[in-house]
Amino acid sequence: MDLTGKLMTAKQAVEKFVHSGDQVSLGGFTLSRNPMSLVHEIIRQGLKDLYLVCHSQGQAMDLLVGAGCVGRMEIAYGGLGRFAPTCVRFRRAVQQGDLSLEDYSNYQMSLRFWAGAMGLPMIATKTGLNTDIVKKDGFSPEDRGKGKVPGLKLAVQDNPFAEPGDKVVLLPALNPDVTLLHAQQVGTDGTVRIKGLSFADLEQARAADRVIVSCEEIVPKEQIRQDPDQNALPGFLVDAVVHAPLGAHPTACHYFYDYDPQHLKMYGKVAKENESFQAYLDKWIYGCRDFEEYLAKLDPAALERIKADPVLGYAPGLDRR
Amino acid sequence: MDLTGKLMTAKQAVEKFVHSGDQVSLGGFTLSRNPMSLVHEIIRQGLKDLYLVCHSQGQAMDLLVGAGCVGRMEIAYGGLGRFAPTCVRFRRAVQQGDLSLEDYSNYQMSLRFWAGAMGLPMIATKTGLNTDIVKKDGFSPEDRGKGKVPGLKLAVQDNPFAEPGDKVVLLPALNPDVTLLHAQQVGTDGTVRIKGLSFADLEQARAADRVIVSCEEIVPKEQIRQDPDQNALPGFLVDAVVHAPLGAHPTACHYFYDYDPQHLKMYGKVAKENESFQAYLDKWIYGCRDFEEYLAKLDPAALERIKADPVLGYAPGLDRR
Amino acid sequence: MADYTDKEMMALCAGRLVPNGAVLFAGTGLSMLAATVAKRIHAPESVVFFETGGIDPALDELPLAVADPRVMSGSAMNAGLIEAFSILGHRRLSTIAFLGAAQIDPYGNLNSTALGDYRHPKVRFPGSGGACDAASLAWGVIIFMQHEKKRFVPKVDYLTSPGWLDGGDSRQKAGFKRGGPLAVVTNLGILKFHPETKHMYLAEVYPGVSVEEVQEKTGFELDVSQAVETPAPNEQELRILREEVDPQRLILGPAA
Amino acid sequence: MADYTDKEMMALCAGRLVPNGAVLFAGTGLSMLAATVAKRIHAPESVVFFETGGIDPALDELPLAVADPRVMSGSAMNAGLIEAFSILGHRRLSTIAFLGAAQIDPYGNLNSTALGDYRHPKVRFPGSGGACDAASLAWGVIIFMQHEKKRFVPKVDYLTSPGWLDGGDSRQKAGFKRGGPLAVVTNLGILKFHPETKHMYLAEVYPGVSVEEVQEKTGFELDVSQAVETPAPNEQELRILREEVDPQRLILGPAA
Repeated sequence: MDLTGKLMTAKQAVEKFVHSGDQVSLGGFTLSRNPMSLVHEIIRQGLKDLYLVCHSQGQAMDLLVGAGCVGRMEIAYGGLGRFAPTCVRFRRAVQQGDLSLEDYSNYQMSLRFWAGAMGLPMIATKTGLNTDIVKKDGFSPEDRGKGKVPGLKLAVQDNPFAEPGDKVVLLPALNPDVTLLHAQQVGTDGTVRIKGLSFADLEQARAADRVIVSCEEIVPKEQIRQDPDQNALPGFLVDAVVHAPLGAHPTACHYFYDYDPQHLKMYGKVAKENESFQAYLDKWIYGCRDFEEYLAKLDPAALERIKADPVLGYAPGLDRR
Repeated sequence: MDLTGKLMTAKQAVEKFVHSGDQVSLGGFTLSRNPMSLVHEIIRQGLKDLYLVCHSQGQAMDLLVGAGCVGRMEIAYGGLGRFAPTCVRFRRAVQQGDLSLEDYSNYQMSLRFWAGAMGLPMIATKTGLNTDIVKKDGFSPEDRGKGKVPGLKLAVQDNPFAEPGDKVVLLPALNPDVTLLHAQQVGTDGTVRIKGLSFADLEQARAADRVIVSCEEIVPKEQIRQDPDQNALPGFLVDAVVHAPLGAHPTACHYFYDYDPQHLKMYGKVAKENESFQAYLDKWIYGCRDFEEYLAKLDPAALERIKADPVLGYAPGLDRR
Repeated sequence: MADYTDKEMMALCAGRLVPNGAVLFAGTGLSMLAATVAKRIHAPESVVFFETGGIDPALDELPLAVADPRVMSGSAMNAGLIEAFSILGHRRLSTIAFLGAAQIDPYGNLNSTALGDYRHPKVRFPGSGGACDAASLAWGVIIFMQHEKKRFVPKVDYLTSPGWLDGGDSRQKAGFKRGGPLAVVTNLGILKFHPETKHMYLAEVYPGVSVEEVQEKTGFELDVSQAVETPAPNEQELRILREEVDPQRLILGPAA
Repeated sequence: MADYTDKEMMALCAGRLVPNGAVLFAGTGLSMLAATVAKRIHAPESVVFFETGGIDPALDELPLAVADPRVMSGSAMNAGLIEAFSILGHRRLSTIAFLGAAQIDPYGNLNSTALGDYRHPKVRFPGSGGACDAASLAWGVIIFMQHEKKRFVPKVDYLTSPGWLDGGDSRQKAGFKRGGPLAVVTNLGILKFHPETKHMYLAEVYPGVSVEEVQEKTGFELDVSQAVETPAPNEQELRILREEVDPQRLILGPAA
């Protein structure tokens, strides 16, 4: 197995594997390993009505929402740590009623991706009993059971293995149309390696019909197979590989670069108003032919500052105030 | 956190954490990483009525059964690859009615351990629908719901998220009293590292009330934390650590040694008859104060032959006929 | 005696509540400070882990989010959400979670999802994240709140994270095996829950704060009869918090 | 023309059934030979994985069990059972599993658990292992059998692994989304299943074997009207099998 037919540009990968209306899952978590080069491309291609399924998502989700690509979303958390306790464009879209939204918890979303990855029809947990997450639907009754919208948000029933009255929450499995990941390395055989925390990336990838992986480095098959214990996904689960150095910027990529505090702060500010947010999109996304052009517009000194220490994996002493 | 109070001999670990009647889960798979030093000790201490919960178990399980330590068992597979398509003492015990036995599949057992590890009350799958695994109980109705015996082997119900009549199999979670593992390395902070396949060891450990880990090497905390991506369990999930080089013999321990074909073949032969099996126990277990004495009785040349190649992880060219 | 800020006091008070050897489910912000300061002062054997999968990291620098690469360095294990949540609810571990929220009710139920009608919210917050899970599955929960009447409400607009639900044994009856909020640490004092009724009461007020002020800023009736004064932070606590835990004041913010 | 053994013929026949690019769930024994020989002859892009978690290993030497360290070397990924089973049932993958059994019925249902009464068995076998799972979840199944009347029975003593169940659309009605046995490779020939009824029929007989012998060694009525003769192994197939795949004859056993 090799990368023939799989190695492509972000433009090609998005054209081929992401369509308006798709149910899309994004790898990474808040400010780490967001698949930014792929998300820029989705925005540039003007895809609409995406149905995002997220656990805790940050920058990539907020940009997609802000750019008007998202029509529906299931989510546990939309924030960016200290840089945005609630994602700015996400909050605005929800408050304005621009999004059809349904809440789950992080564990629930992780279990749903896991169940989808395992081919399980559903999964039972005790988390969330008696909360409004269990009691309140976000999607309208008319949308239930249509397309990928589950017929029921969830169901509460008795646990047949315990004393009567012992309640459990049954959650529907998730099988997104496409999952977008950013990884540190992909081998020439398509094998994916993720360094540091893998979040729920592997479940999201194994649950999806199609998988696009952007990566910092493409390394020889022999190298990536020298230590198979460290690998995350085999090549036969990957449809497209995009070589995208710095492809998670301004979010972090462990052992490669830290998050970019200046850019995230600037984004947090401009995202607050429609005009300045539009100007951000114009300059950094619509005004770029590809992600390389975006990177070229960044301050090289800022990129130098976020370079990861090879032992620690982040940029120690980085000014993050 | 350090190993104070946790580092002990196999004798101490078994005395402290394994009791007659306990529900016990064994790490490893058929002929790899069986926790043999711990199992020898259980046999030496004469524990009885153990309730084994296994996916595919081989040598460790067969010895425990043969030595009369096991009263009840849930299992998916009892074999040793080419060395014993069906484990010899296991087959004999089942045919003689010496064991209370219930069958599941490997996936079902893995899911049950996983559910126990996650604190889930049960788990739903489609595997096994309409088979005798689903239709036939092994345990007697009087034992149902007593101690750790599940009130139901499993339950079949409709999937509430699909069209009516779409059946799923609900399986009860497993939470053994104690899980015994053999790992390659444990750090001085208790962190466990497993090399090669981890089988279902991590689920079995996270599902258990108590965990004993024997290991080839104890390495400094600084060393094992240099690459946390490779670690399998944090120290706070481990109750006892036993330093046991060659502790999986005659099964394999990836990167340390291969399985011992001569010993396994010899075992397969002597296990066939009660007298010769008793002589095996007398010589190799009861006649040894500890696992070191067992190892000292082995042919040093045989141990040399099974030494693993540092790159391949096994002994290439080993005569395995 | 040194002056100190509300945030410093809250971090230290929450830290004091951490028993040595606890397994701490930490978020960002104050909870990170509380966990780190406790570990450096009186609970060196306690272990911090993150819902993202970072288990017991070195934390040489403060993470600004639970996915910060600083939670992946020098850790016992780098895993993922699935493994982290298996630790959170593990029967053998006394896991303690730190949570914050936009609203809290008298039984410690929390809202971090939305104000107003859920489907047409006046204000949207980030959502549960792992908060609902921690409140459901952890052995105990310590809550941080700004003490304001609009936040301490008789009924939360959206129940994101289960506390003692309707009080009494309602949490157990709902199907939870353990857990429930242990204390609420605010900028005015510390609130706990009545052992039987599970209704919130005032356990401690900070130096210079009156019980009247606390009641006034609480949107429901509080039993204040058992309130004692919290000891002020000592020099060692403040030094460690300011010099070792958050020297850049990333979370502490402006000094006193 | 070279002589060859039953085992050689079976390994090669099963190997011929493997399409290039297939994702193969292999066990030990013959299935390992079939997968490896197929990969080396006509299906170089096919990938072998093991229920133990070894995904696409180098297989420089033949493993003697699915947990053999030889399935952990040079692999794309070393995982565990959970990950392996997620691949087995993956909707986007055409996974093909090789299974053996002690008994088979006319619809390809398999018994690898016990003969006689389940709770008081006359003979106990190893049990399902991952066989029931492969038969439930894989895209297709190829079965190896010794062709004996006691093994080809109208009804298995214990249904370990689901084939076409009661035939017709009963497998689908039971709740399985896909899968079912594709072929049975024996020491006498190859059996397949009728597209509608799902009843087993004789598709091929090996050179020198009569259809009468096959029927005689089958414990139920077989449609033999479509049986053709299987081409004998060619020199290349035999050379690769003997010299590259199993030079120690660990699985092949004594030569012809």
